[in-house]
Amino acid sequence: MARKSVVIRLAGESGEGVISSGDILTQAAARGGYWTNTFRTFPAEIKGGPCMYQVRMGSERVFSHGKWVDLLVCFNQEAWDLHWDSLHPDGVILYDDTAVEIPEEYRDRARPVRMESLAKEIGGSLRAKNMVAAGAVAAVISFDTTPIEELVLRRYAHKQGVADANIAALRAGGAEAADLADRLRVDAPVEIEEDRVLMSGNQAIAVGAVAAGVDYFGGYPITPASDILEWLSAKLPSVGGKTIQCEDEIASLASCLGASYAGAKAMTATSGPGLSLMSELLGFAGMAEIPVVIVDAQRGGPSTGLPTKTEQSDLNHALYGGHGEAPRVVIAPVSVEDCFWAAVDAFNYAERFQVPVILLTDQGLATRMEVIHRPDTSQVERWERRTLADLDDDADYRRYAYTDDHVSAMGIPGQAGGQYVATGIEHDEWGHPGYTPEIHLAMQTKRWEKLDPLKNGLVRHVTHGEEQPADVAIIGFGSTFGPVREAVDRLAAEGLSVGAFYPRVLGPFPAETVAQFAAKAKHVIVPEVNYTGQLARLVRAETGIDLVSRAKCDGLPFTAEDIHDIVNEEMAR
Amino acid sequence: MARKSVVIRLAGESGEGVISSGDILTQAAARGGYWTNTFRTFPAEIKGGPCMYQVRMGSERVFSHGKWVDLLVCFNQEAWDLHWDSLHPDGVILYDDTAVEIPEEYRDRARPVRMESLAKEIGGSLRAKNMVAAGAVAAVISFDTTPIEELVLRRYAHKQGVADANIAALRAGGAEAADLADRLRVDAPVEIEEDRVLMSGNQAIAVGAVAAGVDYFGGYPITPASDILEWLSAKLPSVGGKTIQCEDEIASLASCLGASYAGAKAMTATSGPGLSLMSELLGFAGMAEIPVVIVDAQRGGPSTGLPTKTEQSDLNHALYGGHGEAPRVVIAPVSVEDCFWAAVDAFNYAERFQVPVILLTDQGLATRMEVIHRPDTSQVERWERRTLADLDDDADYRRYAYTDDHVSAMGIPGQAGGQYVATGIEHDEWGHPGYTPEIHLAMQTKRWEKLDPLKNGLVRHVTHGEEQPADVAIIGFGSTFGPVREAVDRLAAEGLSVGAFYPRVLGPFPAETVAQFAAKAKHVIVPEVNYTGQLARLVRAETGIDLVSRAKCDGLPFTAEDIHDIVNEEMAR
Amino acid sequence: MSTAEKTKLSPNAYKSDLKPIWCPGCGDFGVLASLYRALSEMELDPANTVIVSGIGCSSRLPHFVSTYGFHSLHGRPLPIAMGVKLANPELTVIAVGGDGDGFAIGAGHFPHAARRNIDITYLVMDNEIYGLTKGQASPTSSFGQKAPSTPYGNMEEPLNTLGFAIASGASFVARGASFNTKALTELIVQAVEHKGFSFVDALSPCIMFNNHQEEWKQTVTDVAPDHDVTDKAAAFDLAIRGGFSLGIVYKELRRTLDDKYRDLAERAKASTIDEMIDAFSARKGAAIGKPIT
Amino acid sequence: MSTAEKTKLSPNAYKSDLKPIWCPGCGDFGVLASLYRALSEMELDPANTVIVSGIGCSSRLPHFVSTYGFHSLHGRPLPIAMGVKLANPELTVIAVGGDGDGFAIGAGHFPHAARRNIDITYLVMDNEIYGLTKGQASPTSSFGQKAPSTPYGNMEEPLNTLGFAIASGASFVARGASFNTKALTELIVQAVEHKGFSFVDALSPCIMFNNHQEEWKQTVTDVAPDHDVTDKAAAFDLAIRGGFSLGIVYKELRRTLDDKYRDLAERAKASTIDEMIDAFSARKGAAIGKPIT
Ligand SMILES: Cc1ncc(C[n+]2csc(CCOP(=O)(O)OP(=O)(O)O)c2C)c(N)n1
Ligand SMILES: Cc1ncc(C[n+]2csc(CCOP(=O)(O)OP(=O)(O)O)c2C)c(N)n1
Ligand code: SF4
Ligand code: SF4
Ligand SMILES: [Mg+2]
Ligand SMILES: [Mg+2]
Repeated sequence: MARKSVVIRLAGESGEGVISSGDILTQAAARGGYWTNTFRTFPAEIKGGPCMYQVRMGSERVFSHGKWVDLLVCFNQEAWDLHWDSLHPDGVILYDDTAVEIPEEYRDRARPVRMESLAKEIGGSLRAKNMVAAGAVAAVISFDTTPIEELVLRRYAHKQGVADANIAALRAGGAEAADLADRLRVDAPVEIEEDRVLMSGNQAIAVGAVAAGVDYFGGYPITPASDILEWLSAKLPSVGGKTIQCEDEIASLASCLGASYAGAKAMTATSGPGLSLMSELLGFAGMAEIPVVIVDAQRGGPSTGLPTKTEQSDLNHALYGGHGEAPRVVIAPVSVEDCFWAAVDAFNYAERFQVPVILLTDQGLATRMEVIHRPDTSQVERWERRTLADLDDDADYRRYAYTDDHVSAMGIPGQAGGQYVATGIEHDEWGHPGYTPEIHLAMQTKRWEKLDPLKNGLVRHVTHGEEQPADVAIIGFGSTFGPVREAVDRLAAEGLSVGAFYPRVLGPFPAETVAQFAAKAKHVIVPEVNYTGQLARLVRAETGIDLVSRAKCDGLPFTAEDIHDIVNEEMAR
Repeated sequence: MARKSVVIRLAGESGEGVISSGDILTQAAARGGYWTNTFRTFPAEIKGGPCMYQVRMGSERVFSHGKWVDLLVCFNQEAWDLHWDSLHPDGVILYDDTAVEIPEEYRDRARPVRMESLAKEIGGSLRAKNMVAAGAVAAVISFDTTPIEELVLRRYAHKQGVADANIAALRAGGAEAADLADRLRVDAPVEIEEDRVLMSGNQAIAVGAVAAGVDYFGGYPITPASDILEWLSAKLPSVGGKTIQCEDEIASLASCLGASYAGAKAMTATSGPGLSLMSELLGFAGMAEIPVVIVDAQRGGPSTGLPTKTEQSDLNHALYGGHGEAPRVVIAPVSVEDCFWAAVDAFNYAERFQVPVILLTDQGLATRMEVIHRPDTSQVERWERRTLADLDDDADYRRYAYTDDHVSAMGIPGQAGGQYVATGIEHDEWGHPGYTPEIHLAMQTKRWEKLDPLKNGLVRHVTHGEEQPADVAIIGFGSTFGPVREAVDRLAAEGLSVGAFYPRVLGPFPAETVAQFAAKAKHVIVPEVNYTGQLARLVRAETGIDLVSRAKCDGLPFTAEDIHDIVNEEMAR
Repeated sequence: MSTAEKTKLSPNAYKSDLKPIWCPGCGDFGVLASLYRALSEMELDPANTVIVSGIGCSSRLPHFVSTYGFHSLHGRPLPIAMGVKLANPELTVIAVGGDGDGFAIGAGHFPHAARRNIDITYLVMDNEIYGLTKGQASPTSSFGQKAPSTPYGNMEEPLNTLGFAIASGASFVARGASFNTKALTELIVQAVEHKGFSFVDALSPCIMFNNHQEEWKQTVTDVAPDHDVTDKAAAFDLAIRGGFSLGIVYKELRRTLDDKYRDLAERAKASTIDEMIDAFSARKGAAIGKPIT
Repeated sequence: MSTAEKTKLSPNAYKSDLKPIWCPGCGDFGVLASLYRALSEMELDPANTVIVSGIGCSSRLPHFVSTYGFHSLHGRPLPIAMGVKLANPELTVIAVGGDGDGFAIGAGHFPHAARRNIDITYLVMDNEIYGLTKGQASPTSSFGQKAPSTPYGNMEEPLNTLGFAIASGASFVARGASFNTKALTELIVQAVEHKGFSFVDALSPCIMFNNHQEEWKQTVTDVAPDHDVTDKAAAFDLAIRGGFSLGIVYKELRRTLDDKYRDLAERAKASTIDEMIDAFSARKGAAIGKPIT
């Protein structure tokens, strides 16, 4: 009997073809009409060190990468040593027996695949190892290799010889595991007309930024955010935008603020270390009320930390980072698909409220390859900032005028009569330096209260399961939503009254909405991937809810199974 | 009948001698055996703009600068316009009638003083204005001017002429207000043998740092912290230390970390904007476990904000600033005297726990001139860091070895066999890069739990009044303690069961101790000088206490009267 | 709204409604006066002109000018000015600030603005001191100078700002002085009209904490008429020689960063968001082997 | 523990127990080998030697050396190295890192370390690329270079690091190459033995993302024997001429910052904490008029 989804894990030394095999299988699965969800870990070094690529593919949508491995492909001994204990009881193993020793008791479900020799002999080069592996995997899950072959032909369109060799290697790999065919058969995908896309979180954000109308991107490379800079560098010119790699993150954000001041929709993207360096300018943007979008693809911290691992430990800094009290909006998308829409919202909030917006993702979400519904760009709304042109009467123009909604019209260079001085010094309505108690209190109130709509109704928060669960209420943020929603479904099926609430905007915090959601629950559980339980402290400070913090600090994302276990543990208390 | 203390406020245009008059009176009062407490505001510009200097002197100790002005000295019209409403019902006014118009109804308690003309004619120069003013003030409070004259003679030891002119001006000023003599007579100070000192918070920290054994100071000028750098630049060479002004705050902290790594006790001092720039290195220090002391003299924020005003708005950044989760200790001294001891503790905690320590003051405390008991340096303990030399067995030396108290021995360059690599990358016990889940969790646990002694017993927190008040429990931090303790005494005298608790170490937070303190109170009130109520949120997140946040955001410190009113308001609810 | 639409305005018309808060006699008054005249001479439209500064006494300047202004953070005027210019190349962008702002905390941005040759002007009011924070030594303070944080004398050699600018790739490098407003006005005009990154180091005495006014007036000379401003080595040689020579030291014509972006925009073939999303289509699939992220 | 106590050690003795994680063929291996030899040749005591780095492939170097090491943050090796040296002038301090680390994010610290003439050595492994982050252009990448973030070609002129160092006030400026370990070893020895701030720009090809190895091998030349290394203008002239010439380009003897601090310490008359507190005595009082804070 076939299964709805299968979890494949490829492991070996970085540089050996593990990552490319994973990419091939993911792209082929997507092309074949399957849904995918992936997770990878690689060393912080360029060459060497253990790396792993997990592909979960399913005939129905898969929201997490899965915990127990159905098919483990070992490129070297270390791969087995590191991963054997993640194997599902009925899990199958493929390995290169010239490099790997598999214990007796696993032999019956393990098949040697002569990756190296076949790659060299048939594939014509060691680099064809990935093809041999892919072929063997396809056989075991009885996955029709046509999409793979199409992709090969595409890639080597002008190198027929190479293409043929690769395809030969692919088939040879398949032959190796032929007798395991069907062992992990996956349902054929439901034939659908809908055009889906395969994207990472970073890519979805970059594409979403273009949809939102980004004009300027200034950034500095850093793992795992670099490819936002790189993708936009290639694409922005064709929509009239500009991208520049700056000398550091301070210059990156500074240039964005200059660009935004001049009327451009501006964005930068970084990871923790860069966000730390942006602290002073972040406060400036809040004070001078300049729109800007800052993507923080979180990685393991603190400091340089674990550059290629995932963690949700920048929440505090996103909310409170920087001296003094500067307003900002913090958005945490919950999936690759949500990354697209969160990017659109980020620009819209930044422009409407004239405030810096931090888009908080993490390594797992940023690099995860998900098949998602193609974003319908006709649904994208673009909110524009209020400028001098929107004023009926621009006599005695005041850049920081007190208004009903606390938002004032910006003068944009080029607009006659809009001249003002943007400044980080406390200032009056005209932007003139002013330090009286009255001015300071009034301006802080203006800068903070303009964000109130984000607490009340404007934001669609993410929920799954019961709206007001009686047994278990789960509150989380960002990338943990995938596994949590799967766990919620399972727990509900097991008869629990359970629900999850994911504030899509964490700052300003929707305290009342969260309190209502959790009001009836016996257990309120806050899972997050960090050490100090930052979200749990935030929820407690904002709502006073009596909750259980289940923070984990190991650089790995939660799985649905983890969440399921956590809930049962807490219920058992 | 004479009073225990008097509040004198001098106001005018900056550069007119207001500040120097205030300094003279403060120093003379101290010299005369009085206790003092001062507060000043001056413009963020170098020249021009209104400035104010308030001196409170008393025969008994004064812990705050006072709210209602007994004696208002107006150098110009603006001074009157800005300050008349702070005047005590029986307050007296001195003013230069060539520059100031006083309304009819105040005339009976106002005296014109020909500051300018007397300064020129008798003092020999406009600069003598401060002497005329000081003389007039002395007369009204019947303060024997001998100490002032001594100070003048000291200053102009080699310029008899100037000295005589100044003293003449001083006496002329006195003559002007002669008929008001006794109007505000203050009790003569109790004659005591004890040698007291007159210091600002910044000076107390700088002196405390020397007492604690600071070897290296790297800093960058910024208001209101610059004079720590300046004082140490002059003094450190004579105790074998080094001071350097760096190119920015990043270099300042970086150089401190280099110096500390090499075995020096290192410190830097800055204000909000500099602290923001230090975010990334702060996390590095926590990760690499390098001792360092960072002084943050808070000013009005966010951004450049209100550089010469006071605020307590950097608490969040001090506690959470920087990406990831890096341990640090946050100490908030409550008075000038406490600044000395807090500096000593800061170095001791930094060295013992191998962690960055942030010393959180504010503009009010940093610049306030207080007469305090001379710090008894024989009471100063110096804790030294654990190094290779302290190990019985240094074979297989591991810089980041797991130990019972989570503190590992540092190898100090020069120590043979202690070679290791300090790194901000996650690492194993040897300091070798390591990113496994096990290493990350174990090392985060090590880095955070080593601070537990600071939650349990090691720290003497500051309390005043009832230990477990039944009516009103006040929780605050830092500079607000002065006015709060005066208010507590008054409220207690009025029959309330009231007490104040000031955590001297805010990070790690003494949750249990605070919860116990507040356990019985009907009203828990958290006063602080900022907009978002940062301490209130911290206490709620850590203890769940149901409290009232009374944050105020106007760039001015609380007075005892403010606190008294707040308590009554809350009781009335 | 292009700078083409010129408007005739007197120097006074470039004054804002705020009076400078500098100490009477501060050199910055002379620099500001020169700037007013230069703006007027160039007939720049205040609505199409942006003055960006950092933090310091000198950095207060934008508040006193009727153009658009950006009073930013200590050390950051250059990357901000770059962002303004790239976002709208039609604008005339002038960055201003102090020697501490530009060469202490801001030193890291200078070489990059210079080598990128972004078409902006950087006017530094060089008083060889930190004025606003009350007189500490700056990177241009002379060796041995006594100041609050160098009570035993400054132990550091001053940075040669002109040599530094030339080495960094600035395409226009000049020195002016606040007490010579006629010449300074001319230099500012030439700097702003220069296509590329132009740097003007204007001596501007801090009469409060580092008053070199008289000494400087005595010792400054003019750049020798026979100096070849296009010869980089000669320019550097002149820059590192002792003493201050006023005038243009180096000038080079190089394509500006904004020009290069214009070329790129012209070369790039237009595309749409939907075409971009097509590239991710699951059916069509990305090119195999190409790492996906 | 003074560096006087010399110990004879072979180059291998300076290897740590960690194997370099660089790609096979990476230029950094050659630089590391040269460093091992130089340390051995100078008979430096590993316990009295500190190697400080930033972040990057090259900045991993301290982990592979048996001396003390400080693997800091991206761009910060210089101020950290300064702190180490000032805290203990007995130590030999060598800062190392990449071109991006040193001249992009770290550019702001360079001129100050240079003009202060702190007695440390700065060895940059210059591969004209960001290696660790997978091949983006760096400030030394050539104009027009195609890289992930410059898909249409780098639009920026590279920074001339030697010229920049000379202009900044470095007292020893040299160029080496990873593929010429004998010469590089010698340069490192001379740089470390130089009293003052010594800068060595070592060409070190990134074979993964920017492999200029062969091209560089072909084109490098040696500094002409008749070049006067003490002539600053000539040195700058040589630095800005096209092509890479290996060897010492500039050398000057200037008092070092650490020497100046020693002098200061000797001049300063000893005092005690209690004497310092006396100055604040309420009775005796501070000098009048002197602002108290
Ligand atoms: C990040 C930061 N650090 C320090 C300061 C304090 N500060 C303000 S202006 C200044 C230096 C002023 O010198 P300069 O740039 O030469 O300007 P000037 O006042 O001399 O015109 C400093 C250190 C600040 N505002 N921000
Ligand atoms: C603050 C910060 N920004 C960005 C990064 C990401 N990063 C790591 S190394 C590096 C540049 C590496 O280039 P280079 O310094 O030339 O060293 P190489 O790898 O070429 O030897 C960058 C941008 C970081 N670690 N920290
Ligand atoms: S302090 Fe100096 S620079 Fe500042 S305004 Fe006064 S004179 Fe000018
Ligand atoms: S990526 Fe380049 S620089 Fe980094 S190790 Fe590989 S070859 Fe060396
Ligand atoms: Mg200056
Ligand atoms: Mg490099």
